[in-house]
Order: sequence, then structure tokens, then C-alpha cells
Amino acid sequence: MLEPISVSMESLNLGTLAPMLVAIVGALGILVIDLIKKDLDKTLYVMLSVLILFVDLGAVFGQRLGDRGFFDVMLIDGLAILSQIVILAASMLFIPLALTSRRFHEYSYPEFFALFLFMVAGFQFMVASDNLILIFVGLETASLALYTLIALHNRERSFEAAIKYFVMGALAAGFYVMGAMVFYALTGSVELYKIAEILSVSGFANMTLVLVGVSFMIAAIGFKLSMVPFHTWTPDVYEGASAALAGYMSVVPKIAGFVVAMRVFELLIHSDVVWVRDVLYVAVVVTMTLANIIALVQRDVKRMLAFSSISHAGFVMAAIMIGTTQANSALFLYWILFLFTNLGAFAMLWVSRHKAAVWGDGRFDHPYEKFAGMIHIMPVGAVVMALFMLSLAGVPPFSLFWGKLYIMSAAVNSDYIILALIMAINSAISAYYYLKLIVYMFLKDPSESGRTVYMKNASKPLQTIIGFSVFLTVFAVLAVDPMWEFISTYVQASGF
Amino acid sequence: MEHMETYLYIALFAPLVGSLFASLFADKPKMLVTGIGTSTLLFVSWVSSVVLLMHVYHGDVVHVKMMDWIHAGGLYIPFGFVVDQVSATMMFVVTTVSTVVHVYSIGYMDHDRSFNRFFAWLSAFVFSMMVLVMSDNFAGLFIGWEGVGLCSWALIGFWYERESASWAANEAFIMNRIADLGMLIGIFLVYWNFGSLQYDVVFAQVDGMDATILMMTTAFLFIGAMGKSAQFPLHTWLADAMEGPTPVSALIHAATMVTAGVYLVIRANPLYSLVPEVSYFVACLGAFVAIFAASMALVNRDLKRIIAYSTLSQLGYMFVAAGLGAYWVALFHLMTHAFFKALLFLGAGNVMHAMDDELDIFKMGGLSKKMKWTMIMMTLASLALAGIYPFAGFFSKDKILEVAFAGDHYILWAILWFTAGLTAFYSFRLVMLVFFGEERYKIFGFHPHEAYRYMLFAMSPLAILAVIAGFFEHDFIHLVSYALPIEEYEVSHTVFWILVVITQGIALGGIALAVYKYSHGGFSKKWEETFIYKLLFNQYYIPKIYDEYICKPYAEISTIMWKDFDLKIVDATVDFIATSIYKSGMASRVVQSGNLSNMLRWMGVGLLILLVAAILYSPVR
Amino acid sequence: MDHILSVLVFFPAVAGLLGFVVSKESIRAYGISVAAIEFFLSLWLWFSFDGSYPGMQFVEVLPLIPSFGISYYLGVDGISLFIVILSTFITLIGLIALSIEKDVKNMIVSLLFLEMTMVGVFVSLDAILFYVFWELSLVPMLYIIGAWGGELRVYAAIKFFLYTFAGSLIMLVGMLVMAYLYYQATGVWSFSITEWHRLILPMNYQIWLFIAFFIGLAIKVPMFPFHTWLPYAHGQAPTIGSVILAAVLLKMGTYGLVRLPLPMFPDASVYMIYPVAVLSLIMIIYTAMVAYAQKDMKQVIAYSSVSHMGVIVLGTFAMNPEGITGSVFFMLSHGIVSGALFMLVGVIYDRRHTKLMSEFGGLAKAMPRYATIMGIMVMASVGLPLTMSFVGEFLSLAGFYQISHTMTILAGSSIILGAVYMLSLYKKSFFGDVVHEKNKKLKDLDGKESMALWTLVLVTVWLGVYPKPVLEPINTSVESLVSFMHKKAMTDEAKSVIRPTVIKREAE
Amino acid sequence: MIETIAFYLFSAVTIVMFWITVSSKNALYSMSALAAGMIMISGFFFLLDADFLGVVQIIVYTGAVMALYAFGMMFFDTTREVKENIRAPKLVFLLSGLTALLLVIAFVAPIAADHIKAFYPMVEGVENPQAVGVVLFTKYLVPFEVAAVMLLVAMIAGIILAGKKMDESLTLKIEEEFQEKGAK
Amino acid sequence: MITLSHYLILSAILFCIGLYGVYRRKNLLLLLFSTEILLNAANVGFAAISKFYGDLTGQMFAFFIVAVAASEVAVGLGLMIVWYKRRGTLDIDTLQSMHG
Repeated sequence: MLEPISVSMESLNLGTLAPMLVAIVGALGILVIDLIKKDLDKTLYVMLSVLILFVDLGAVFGQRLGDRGFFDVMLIDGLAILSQIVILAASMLFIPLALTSRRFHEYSYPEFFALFLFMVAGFQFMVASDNLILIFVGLETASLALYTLIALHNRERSFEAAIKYFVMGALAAGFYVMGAMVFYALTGSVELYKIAEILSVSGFANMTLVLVGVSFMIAAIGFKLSMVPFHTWTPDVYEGASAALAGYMSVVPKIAGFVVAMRVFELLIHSDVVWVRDVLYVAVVVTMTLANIIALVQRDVKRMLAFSSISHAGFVMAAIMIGTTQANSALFLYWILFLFTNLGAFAMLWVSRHKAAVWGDGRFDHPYEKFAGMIHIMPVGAVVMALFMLSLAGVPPFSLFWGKLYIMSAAVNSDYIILALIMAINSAISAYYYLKLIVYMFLKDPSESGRTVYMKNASKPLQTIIGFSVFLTVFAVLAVDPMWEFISTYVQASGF
Repeated sequence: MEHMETYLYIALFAPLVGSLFASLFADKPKMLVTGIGTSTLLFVSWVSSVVLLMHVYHGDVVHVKMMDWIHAGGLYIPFGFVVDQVSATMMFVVTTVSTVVHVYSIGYMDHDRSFNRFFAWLSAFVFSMMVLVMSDNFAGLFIGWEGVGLCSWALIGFWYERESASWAANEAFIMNRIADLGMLIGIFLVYWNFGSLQYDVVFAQVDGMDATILMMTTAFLFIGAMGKSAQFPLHTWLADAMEGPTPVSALIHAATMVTAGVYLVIRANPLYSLVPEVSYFVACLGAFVAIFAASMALVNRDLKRIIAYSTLSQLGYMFVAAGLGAYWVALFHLMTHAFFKALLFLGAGNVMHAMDDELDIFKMGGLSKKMKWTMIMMTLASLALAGIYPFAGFFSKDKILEVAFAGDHYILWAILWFTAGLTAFYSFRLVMLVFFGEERYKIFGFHPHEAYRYMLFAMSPLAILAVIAGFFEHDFIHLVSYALPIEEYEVSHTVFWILVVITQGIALGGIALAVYKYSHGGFSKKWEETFIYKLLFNQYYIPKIYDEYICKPYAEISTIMWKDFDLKIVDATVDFIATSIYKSGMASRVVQSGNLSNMLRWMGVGLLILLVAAILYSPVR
Repeated sequence: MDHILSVLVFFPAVAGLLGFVVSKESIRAYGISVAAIEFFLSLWLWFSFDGSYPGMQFVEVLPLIPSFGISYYLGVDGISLFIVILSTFITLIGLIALSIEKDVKNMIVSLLFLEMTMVGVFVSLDAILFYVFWELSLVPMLYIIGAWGGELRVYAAIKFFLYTFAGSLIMLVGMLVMAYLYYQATGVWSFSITEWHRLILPMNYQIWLFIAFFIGLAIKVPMFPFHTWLPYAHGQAPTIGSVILAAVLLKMGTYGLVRLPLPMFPDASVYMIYPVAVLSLIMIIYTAMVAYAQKDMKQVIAYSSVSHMGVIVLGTFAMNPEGITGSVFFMLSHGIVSGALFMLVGVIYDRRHTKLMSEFGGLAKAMPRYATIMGIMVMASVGLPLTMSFVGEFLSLAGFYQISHTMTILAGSSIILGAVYMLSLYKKSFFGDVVHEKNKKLKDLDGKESMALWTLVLVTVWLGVYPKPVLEPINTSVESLVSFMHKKAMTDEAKSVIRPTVIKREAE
Repeated sequence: MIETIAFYLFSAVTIVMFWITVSSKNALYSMSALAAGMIMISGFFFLLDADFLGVVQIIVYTGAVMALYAFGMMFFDTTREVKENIRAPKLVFLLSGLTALLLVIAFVAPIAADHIKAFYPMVEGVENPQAVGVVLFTKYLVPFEVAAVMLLVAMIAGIILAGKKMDESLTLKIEEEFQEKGAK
Repeated sequence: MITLSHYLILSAILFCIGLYGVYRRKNLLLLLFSTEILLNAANVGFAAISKFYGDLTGQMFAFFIVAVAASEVAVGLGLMIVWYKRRGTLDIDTLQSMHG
């Protein structure tokens, strides 16, 4: 017989769970509201979601740095807090994008908002733990919800996107569990800190097996981060999903993925497992470059942005490969800056969304031609879009320049000068496709005069969000320093 | 002394004022006032020059520093002007000739559409020339140097509608630029070795300066002189420059600008006198050019080109003198030559006027009846040029022969002596063909007439000077002895007289031959078939060689550089990099086939690669 | 006034933003007035500038990202002062002569933004701030070339942008390395250029960093073989674009050379003199030849720009006060002269919508006033004494003569080859008879064109005759720069090559 | 001994069954083989003293999941032959074969278990379900709850995706159609 | 004697069979079967490790994997139903409207 187990509430550290609980309870609340009264307007749910996320964010700030809770399953370190802030901030920007002036299928479901909140909770679990099981379950919760959210857009391409994402996700899940199994076989534990401990005590006795495990993990996390060659889903899924969701996907799942990658790989990198470093080096370079050159030839802005976000992810992965505190802090800085810019860019696409694909052969929703001569029709819109593009291209003083600066600096400081040069060259290449859009908007004449309505989907909330993003994009320089202080304190505190 | 500075500034800036005044009306139709105004101002300048000449006659020097120009690092260049004996002489020559030419031009350019523009440029030229001769440093000299080049360009190409004129203008400018590079390098050498560009500072340091440096400096400076003074091999532009209006030829391409090279050598005599090798080279080149140009003048049929070649030839004489260290002789010949050569050109201008700008002397003849005064003045000038006593040329040219002989440079002497004969011959060939003999112009339907009276008046001072200038030799020696070394040539009295006699002999012989031949119908046609004639007539094929082997290849290489190298290699490389990146993007799209099966397989491939890496790599760790 | 530099930098941009409100009819006047105010501000700067003090003046420091050592750090010295004035001056002149009708408001606003970035580059003393303005300047230029340019405008604009962008990113890496080295040496992050100047680095670092900086700057200059973007950019840009590009934007490259690699890496700079000089020589001679082969007037001037920039670079690498002062002055004169030349070509392009020389001939007869100014500017471009260019070219070459005699002789061929292509241009289009019927009735310069162009002529001649007011402050700063480099240099070779003024002026 | 025999037997059967699952052209065979393979796997679980896991395996997989699949098969009308256009089958075989080979190579080496200690040991005399329960509701309480959320998500997802409302797409409708509807 | 390696190798082989199916199958439903095999392969491994180390964590993981598998089936089937309603087929080759 087993002893009865008594657990004191304090040792559980319920606070570590508070943010996720907020999201989950909120989601359930939405479901309940829907049960009680049907046909409530989406605006209600949007605002409810925002409020819930706000409370969630508050709870995140309420978390104590370095806490562990629930039998050490939960881990609230700097990374967890930072990434949760990013996740929540992106979510709060994303949800109001539902307030379009056009009606879209997904927003007619209250479940959409519930699923969304579940997904947020899933991501939060994913980042707030170093237990492979919880990471896995959190990941799957979020992913399953995300597949559904994509499909709810309800048109053929969304389904196609969802199915592609889903099937590849299932394979990646397979990789993940195999990786976890190998680590478990090696160490008898599924908790990263213990894995690290045992591996280093044993002196990496069975190196081959360790590397096999890492391989599976790279494959699994690489899928989330859309590293080449696990990236193939990204452009299709972004294209199929609504622009708003695509923007969201380019930010949030990736930051969760980064945190997991950091937790998994850093322990090896810090133990001087050169292999990981080298493989990541290659992967990073290939991801950056390949995504860039494919983006060059895209005809659709959204697909281009998809490839660009792959490239950006590659850029940021370099920080994990470098592995210094500066690099890891730079990662967060980069991603926060990227959040506003990229979400803004996708929001612009969202705003310019037409129900029917009327440009060219109808293959794309947002072909470049659509934006031809936008400066003559929608000067402000064109300028805003151009600002986002310049920022993405890394033209100073717009936000992403500072991110690039810090990451390249981190590379330089760790003697990865070649890597920094590759980053520089890639930035230059990437400028081409961003410029292409600017060229279309500013330098070409409108192609068909009848189809010059760009802001059909724009509503005040959307404009506000975009305005907010623009503001942050332009004046990022003023925010960099405080942000950097904040981030590096937290990253340092979590020992990365 | 103060008022001397005023005279200096007046002499210097009066032409500039005139030029600016005339340029105000440059695109207006003819206004007599521009011609008169500029002429008056030049006269003022002349008066000031004469006053200054008087002033420096007794050894005073006027030296002013107007203002700073360039000061960078250790390089300090002011706008400084100096009127010493050399520059005063030059000023006198320049202002005299240019005043005459200005007045003459009022008549000559009477019917020209761009009357005002002409005077603007002409006065601008005089200003530049004054800067050139008056500057107290090499940089200022260079300003004038380039300034006269510019004005020469504008005046040669004055009738820019003509392809040949604009071509000649550019040729002159570019040729001069080639030489200017040499000059510039010379100036750099001076600066880096002497630390200054001021004549006095530089010349004070020449002793003890490294010989190689001195040699390089003088050599490079002389390259500059070669361009301005149209010495071989940079001589072709001078003949082509005859495309310009004739007064321009008289002023620029006979009397003043082309002598700037000689002036430079004279001015830099403290340098040159220390480098015998270079000086000797200068002399040899001068002798060569003297006979070389004279030979071309023998057969040419173009009225102005003949005179141009004679100018070239005479410049050769001056360089011989300068190269042999007889700087004052060179300067003297420069002066006398200016007078009679300008006169010759102005006479040629009259003829051209009469002949409706026809230049072929074989289409003229017997003009003396219609143009008596012109004939007289041109004959005077020709006599002076041939060096016949008592005309000005005799004194200066004979002195050069004497110098050559006294310096034991017998070969040089022989060349010059022979050239003297040639000079006499071609001068009188010209006079004979133009003014005497059969009136061929009638065949071609010309109606010649004498020039305006005041044009003839305008020429008269020059005619007088061409006759009497030689008698001022002693005054001249006295004057320049303050600034230039005056050496006594150890030639005995007997030798001196023998030299005079044989020189006069060959000159008179040349004249006699010309008069005889051309009063009897000239040379036979067969002569024109000979190789020598063709060689000379085609100017030794040098222009053709330049055209074929320099200009055309340059244009071709340029085109190749542009079309084949710049566009097809340099730019194409850049574009190639860009397009290959773009194409590799196209190629990489296979990854993105959109087929789920393929996408899954790509993931598998990724995993496989990682596993292979893991297995292979693990021993390395 | 303490914040004059900030005002100078941001005034045009703020005015540009406000300009959106101004009605289309009055926007031209608005633009000109803003540019005029800016120009007078820059003149004020000059008047309150102490020409005898070699260091930075009107310094403004404000920490921007203190944790990373990035600050808002402005200041001018003699070297940058006049380039700032040049920028404001050329913008004003360009606006006066602006002949664009289409989207004129966008054009003027972009120009004002461009002005901000130009001034910004020249007054920034923080590397990152410098970089920010440097990159930002590409954006309005991209728009100007791309929206108002010729047939290939988009190609040209993108080529311009990407080429420069790629180069400057490499420079950025260099900056980051530099900052890191500074951090290692001092334990403090700093991007301040003046702080960086104080850092003495080992030779191999110096060389690599020099190369990194040099690539970024060289593309902008543009040095051979990175020059091919320039003919396209110029050929396709509207007049105002070419004017500003040639007059100011190219100067960013050469200014950067003086400001960044030279004092930062004196040893490497000395080490690299010959490679750089060879590139410059190729630039000078080769592009001069290419210019001669051109059929389009504007292309001739574009290539001539490259050729002249070669002389500037050469002067910069003379490493003595004469050469560097000369090259800085040449930057100014090239700005004015080539700006004027592009403007002149623009004049004829506006009338005939072609720039092919074969289309013209006899313009001197049809448009005498135009031909006069063109003639003056052609002669200035050729480097005739008493024009601005001569002073610069003379000093640059004179300076470099100390380094290498043969190379200077070769470089000096620019005065010959320059005359060849410039005069042949002038001959082909201005001399000869009026052949084309269309050319007979061409209108001569109108009021605003004359005003703009004569101003440039005046400046060209004024500073050719009396360069002292400009040359003196430049020289003061350059002399202190050179003696600083001399002091800082480690190797004996560098110490002997970098020669501060040893020859004292005899006037003293 | 029995263990060995059982292992090899189960292994062989499982491999064959799964092979049939992935290679059979008949969907029905495929599914049946999958179900059989799942049961064999639960056999492994019993063999490995994971009784509770074995039971869960049978109930969840063979019961619930298979029922779902069967339902799906009928819905999708794939009870019989499935036509598949398989491209580059050799490549597929090579890819998976190589992966298998590499994995086997990696797993052949015995794992040094010196440093490993069980964090949640199986206690002698405690029934497996009981031990599992304790661990599940202490250490893995949070994941357990999250799994519940996950299942909820999956349920909602399944319901709304399969629901009637998805048949008509608001996304594709243009605004005019909404108004017409409203007018009615 | 059956060691841990035996089980791990078995797990690897099963995993690769699953992989084979994933690469090969063109019918979405059958593809889903293959992913089940992938997950189950890991389950075997976890159970075995759990047994050999006498540690329950492996079994825990296996539980969660089962749960995940079940959830995936639900969502996957939902997606397939939607797709099937639209296109009347589950062939992967029909999922190609987006590419490039």
C-alpha cells in the first residue's frame, strides 16, 4: 500500500498556474455565455477576450521570477515570463482584428474565441515548463486549436492549409515523442534540467544516442519554427489562413517554439556539444537564405511575407545557436519588435482583403499587382505599408533594424563574424522583395482603375491597431533601451 | 611706389573689365561700343604697361600681393603679381599687340553676328595673358596658362557652326591639356621640393638642390611649355588653330600665347641654367622644330597655315636661344617676332577679307594693285621675318645664330642657318603668290578690295615696330640685365661679320630664289608628284598618324570599355549575381510543390540528414 | 543657440510632414521657403562657427540606448560644415529649378525628407546615428528615382537601393565589431565615432575593419568596380534626383572615408593606400574613357562624376593636409559643378525629352544663354583654374604626389581625359549647325532656371577665386586630423607616410 | 524465456500488422490490421508490467479511436479499394529504410544506466494502476488537466468542423448577399 | 534475454513503418493511420524504458501520447469531413491549390 500523500497548498505554488487558468476559465466562460444566450455579437466576444487576456497579462506580471510550481512541473523563469508577455501582447493585438467591417465565417462562432483562448493557454503552458510532457501537451493543445482556427475561415484554401498543417504537425509530434523517448532512455527523466544534469554527470557517455535524440528534437521544434526543410507548410498555411491569423502565426507559435528550443538546445550548447552548434549553424544559414531566395520570386504578398517570416525566424534562431545572454536577450527584443511590425503588415493585408480574388488569374488574394499605384489611391495606407516593409527589411531607424543590430552584435561578440556577414547579406537580399512591394505601391500606376478599393475591410479598431503598430515601428528606438534592460534582466535571471 | 601698384592693377584688370563689359552684350547683335570700349580699356592697359616699363627700366621691381588664394597644409598660394623687367617687357608686347588687334578687329569683325562676343573673349584672353606674365608664382602662372588656353579654345572655335573650327578648338585645348599635365607635375615637384611656389622663394633655394629633382622639375615644366608653344610632337594644333578669326591668330597664335612656353623657360631660368642636359634638349628640340616647321611651310598652300608654320619655326629659334642660356636673346626675339608676326597675320586678314575668306594662295596673285598698303606692310613683315637688315628680325635672329655659334653648337647653328634660308624663301613665296604675278583670283570670280582705312592705321604701329624694334637692342639689354643673365659671347669681330654676311646671304638667296621662281610661274607640277612634296604637304603625315593611331583607337577602346567591359563584365557581374540569386529562388521553389506528400517527405529528408550527421559526427562530439 | 544642429536636421522633415497640408498649387513656394530657411540656418551655422577651432562644435549629446552605447550625438567640424551647407544649398537650388509637374507635392515632401537624412549623415558623430541617416537617405531617393524617372526607372532605383544597402550592411558589421573591440578595450559600450577614433587596434583587426568600412563607403562613392549602379541611377533619375545624388549623396561615401576609416585605422589606411589608389586610378581613367563613349549627355556626366570621385578618393588617401583638404574641397566643388551640369541637362531634357547628343547640335546658336552656362560648367568640370574644381583637384593631386609620383601622373590624366569627353560633349551638342528642326525654336533659359544656374555659376567662380573662407576651416580641421592620425599610427611606415604639415607658410 | 518468446512473437505480429496497415490497398484490411497491431502493442504493455497502460491502450485505441475511424471510413466511402497514386515508391522506401537503419544502429549500443535513478519508482507490491494514479494526480496533475483541456478543444473542434454551419461560408459571401438576406 | 535495446529497436522499426506510411500514403485517412503508428512506436519505447528503469514517468508520457493521439483523431476527422464535403475525395493530390 502506498502512503497517503499530503501536499501543502503553498508547495503547489498556485500562482504559477494563474495566467493559464485565467485563459482557460475565460474560454470556458465564453462557452457558457454562448450556451446561455445564442447569437450574441462578435464584438462582445472580442472585448471579453481582450479583457481576459488583459487579466491574464496581469497575472503574468504577478508571477514571481524563478518560481516552480506543481511538483516542479511549472517553471516560471525569465523566459517564461517574457514569452508569455509576447504571446499575450500579440494575442491582444490579434483579437481586435476580428472587428472587421466585412463579415467572416470564423467570427460567427463564439467557439472561435474560446478556442483562441485555449490556444493561448496551451502556448503559455508550453513556455512555462521544462517538463517534456507538459511541453508536449501544451503544444498539442495549442496546435489542435490552431488547426481549427485556420479551418474556420471556411474556404477551400483554409481547409487545405489546416489539413497540411495538421498532417505535418502529426508527423512532427511523432518526431517529438521519439526525441523525448531517446532522452528518457538516456536519462530516465523527462525534465530538462534533470536531463542536463544527468547527461553532464555521465559525461555524454552515449553520444550517438544523444545526438539522435537531438535530431528528433530539432526536427520537431524545427517544424514549429519552420526551419528548412521542415518549413514547407508555412507559406501554404499562411496563404490559406486569414491574413490576421497568418500574422499571428508568424509571431506567437514561433516565440513558444523559440523558448522550447532555447531550453532544449542551450543545455547542450552550454555543455559544448559542438554538433548541435554546427548543425544549428547550418540550419540557420540555410533557413535564412533559402527562405529569402524563394521569397524573391513570390507573386503574392502574403506568401512573400510567409517566406520572410521564415527567414526572420532563421535569423533569430541564430541567437539560440550563439547562446550567450546577449544573444538570447536579443532574440526577445527582435521578436517583440517583429511582433508589431509583422502583425502590422499582415493587418494591412487583412484590411485590404477582398472577398473575391479578382487580380490576375485569381490564384492569389494579395498579388503584388493589387497594390500597384496605391500611393495615388490610398496615400496613408501606402505609406504605412511601406514603413512596415522598410522595417522588415531592416532599414533604420525602424523597429526591426534594432533587432537585427542586437542579434548581429551578439554574433559579432561571440566571434561569429562570418555569421554576421551572412546575416547582413541576407538582409540585403531580403530588401529586394520588400522593396518590390514598395515599388508596386509607389512607383507603378494603378493597373485597373475600377478595382482600387483597398480599405473595404478597414474599421476603426483595425486602423487603431495598425496605427499603434506604426507608432511602435517608427519610434522603436526610444523603446529599445528600456526594453533591453527589462529583457536582459529576465533572461539573465533564468540563466540563459 | 603706391601709384605703381595702381598702374599694375590697371594694366591687369582693364582688359578684364572690358571683357566683362562686352560679355554683358554677348548674345546681342553687334554694338560698336563693345569694340570701342574694349579697345579703349586695352589702350589704358597699354599706357599703364608702358609706365611700368619705364618704371622698371632702372631696375625697380613692383611686387604686390593682392590676396590669398589657396592655403592648405603647407601649401600657400597668394594672388601675387610682380612687374620686373621680364614681365614688363612681356606686358608691353602683349598690350601693344592686343591693342592693335582690338582696333583692327573692329573693322575685321564688322559684319560678324557675334561681334560683342568676340571682343569679350579677346579681352578675356588679354587678361589671362597678363595674369600669366605678371604672376609671381607658378600657380598664378598656371591660372593664366589655363586661361589663355580657354580663350584660345573659345576663339578658335569662334565660328562654332563650322565643324572644322570646333574640332580645331577642341584639339588645341586637349593638346594643351596634355602638356598642362606635365606642367602641373612640374608644379607639384616644385612644391614638394621647395616648399613654395613663389618664384623668389624657389629660385633662392636652387643652389644645392638635388640634381635629379631639378632635372625632373625642369623637364616637366618644359613639357608644359611644349604644349603652349606647340613644339613637336604637340605642334599639330597650331596649324589647325588657324580656323579662328585672323585677328585671333595674330594675337594668340603668333604674338602672345604661343610664346608663353618661351616665357616660362625664361622665367624659370635659374632652374634651367642649373640643368644643362634639359636646356640642351630644349635647344635641340627648338632647332628641330625650326627646320621641321619651316619645311612644312615651304609647300603649304594655305595663307594662314604658312604663317602659322613660320611662327612655329620662330618659336623653335627662341627655344634654341633659351636652351643655350641666352634668355635675353630669346626674350628679344620673342618681342620682335611678336610685332612682325602679328603684322603678317593682320595683313593676311586683310587679304582674306578681300578674297572673301579664301585662303588658297594659288587662287590669289597680283593683289598688290588692289591692296597696296597691305602689300607694303606684309612685305615689311616678311623682310623682318627673313631677318634682313635693318628690320627687327635681323637683330634678334642673328643674335640667336651668333649664340649658337659662340656656344660651339655648330650643328644647331647650321640647322638654324639653313632654316633662315628656308624662312626667307617661304615668306617671299607667299608674298609673291599673293601680291604679284598673274591675277588668278579673277578666274575664281573674286573682287578684292583694300581694307578699311583705320584697319591699316591700326596696323601701322606694328609695321613701324617691325622695322625699328631692332634698334632698341641696347636699351633692351640694359632693361633685362636686371632680371636675366647677360652673357658676352666670345666671338671675334671677324667671325661676327662673317656670320652676319653668310646669314644675310642665305636669307637674301632665299628671297631671290622665291622672287625669281614665282615671278616665272613657280615650280613645275612634277615637283608636286615627288615623295618629299607629299610628305611635306601632308605635314609628315603626323596629323594622320595621330588620328589613326591615337584618336580612333581611343574612341574604339572607349566604346569597347563601355559596351564590352563596363556593361558586359562589370555590370553584368552585378546583375549576374542578382539574377542567379533570383534564379536559384526559382529553382528552390520545387521544395514548395504544395503537395502534402512531398512536404512530408521533405521533413523526412531533413530528419534523415540530421540522423546521418548525428551518426557520423558523434565520435567527434 | 545650442540645438542648432538638431533644428537643422529635423526642420526639413517636420516641414515636410506639415507640407501635406499645403495645397498643391502653393506647395512649390512652400518647398522653396522651407529650403531657404534651412539654407539660411546652415549659413547661420557657418557664421557662428569658429573657423580656428579644429574640433567638433555645436556638439549635442543625448543618450539614446545607453546600455548599448548608442547616443544622439551631433557635431560639426570644418570637414562636415561645408558639406552640410552644400546639402542645404543644393536642395534649395534644386527646388527652385524643379520642373516636375506630376505629383509635385510628393516630390517636395520626399526632397525635404531627403534633406533631413543628408544633413543628418554629415552631422552625426555616433556611428549608429550615422548609419540610420545613411540608410534612410536611400528611401526618398528610391522614390524620387523610381517615381519620376525614365523608362528603366524601377530597375535603376532598385539597383541603387540594393547595391548601397548591401554595402552598408557590411559596414554595419564592421561597426559592430568596432563597438565590440571598444567594449573589450574599455569595458564600456560606445558607438561614438570620436571615441572610436581614440582606439588603437592591432594591424590585422585594422585591416579587416578597414575593408568592411571601405566596402560600404566605396559602393556609395562609387568606387570601381562597384560603380555600375550610378549610370543607371543618374540616367533614369529625374533632374532633381540626379542633382542631389551627384551633389550630395555621393559625398556621403567620401565624407565617410575621411570621418571613419582614416582616423580609426591609420595604419591600415596607409597599408591600403596602394590598393585603393589603384582602384581610384582605374576609376579615373577607365570611367573617363567610358564617359567618352557615351551617347547620352547625362550618362557622360554620370561617368564623369565617377571619374572625379576617383580624384577625391585619391586626395583623401594622400594622408597629408594638402590632399585631404583638397579632397574635401573637391567634394564641395564636385557637388556644385556636377549638380549644375545635371541641372543643365535637365533643362534641355525638359524641352526636348531626349538627352542623346546626336539629337542636338548648334544649341549654342539656339540657346546662347544656356550654352554660356553650360560652357562655364563644362570648363569648371574640366578643372579650369579660378573655378572651384581646380582648387580641389589641384590640392588632391598635389597631396597625392607625395605618396606616389607615377600614380599622380596617371591620375592627372583626368585633366586630359576630362577635357576629351567634356569638350566632345560640348562640341557635339552645342557646336555645329542647328540640324534638327525642333532645336531651332527651343526656348532659352527661363527665369527660375537662370536664377538657379547663375547662382551656381557665381558660387563656382567665387570659390574658385577666393576659396579661403571655406578652405581655411576645412584646413584647420584636416590638419588636426592628420596630426592626430600621425600620433596614433603605430607602424613606422604609417608614421612616415602620414605627414602633418611640416612646411610652414612663409607668410607667417 | 516466455518473455523472450512473447516479445519476438508480439514483435513479429505487430510489425506485420503495421506493415499491412501502411501498405495495403484495401482500406478495410488496413484498418483491421491497425486495430490488431494496437492490441499487440497493449500486449507489450502487459509484458512490461504497465497493466493500466495496456488497458487504456485497448479501450482508447481499439475501442474509441478505431470506432471513430470506422465511422469515418463509412462516411468517406473508402471501405473498399483505395486508389493511390504513389510517386517514387523507391525513394519512400529508401528514406524510411535508411532512417530505420540509422535508428537501429543508434539503439543497438547498450545504454549505460549507471547514473540513472528512478524519480517515480515502481514500488514493489503496489498495483500498477494505483501507482500510476498517485503519480498522475500529483506530479502530472497539471499536464493531466491540460490534457483534459486538449480533449475539450478537440471535441469542440470536431463538433464545429463537422457541423452544418460549416456548409455555408460567410467568408466567401459578399456583403450584398447579407443585405438581401436581411431584407427577406 | 530481452534488453532495453530490443525494445528500442522494435520501437524504431515500428516508427519507421509509420514513417513509411506517412511518406507513402495518399489517402488522408490512411495517412492518419500511419501517424497513429508513429505515436504507438514511441509508446512501446516509453513503456519499455519505464520498465527497465523501474520508473513510472515513461508510462505517464505514454498516457499523454494516447490522449494526444485520440485528440488528433477527433480534429483530423473533423477536418477530413469538411474537406470531403467540399471535394468528395481524400486524395492528397487534390490538396495542391497552393504552391510555389
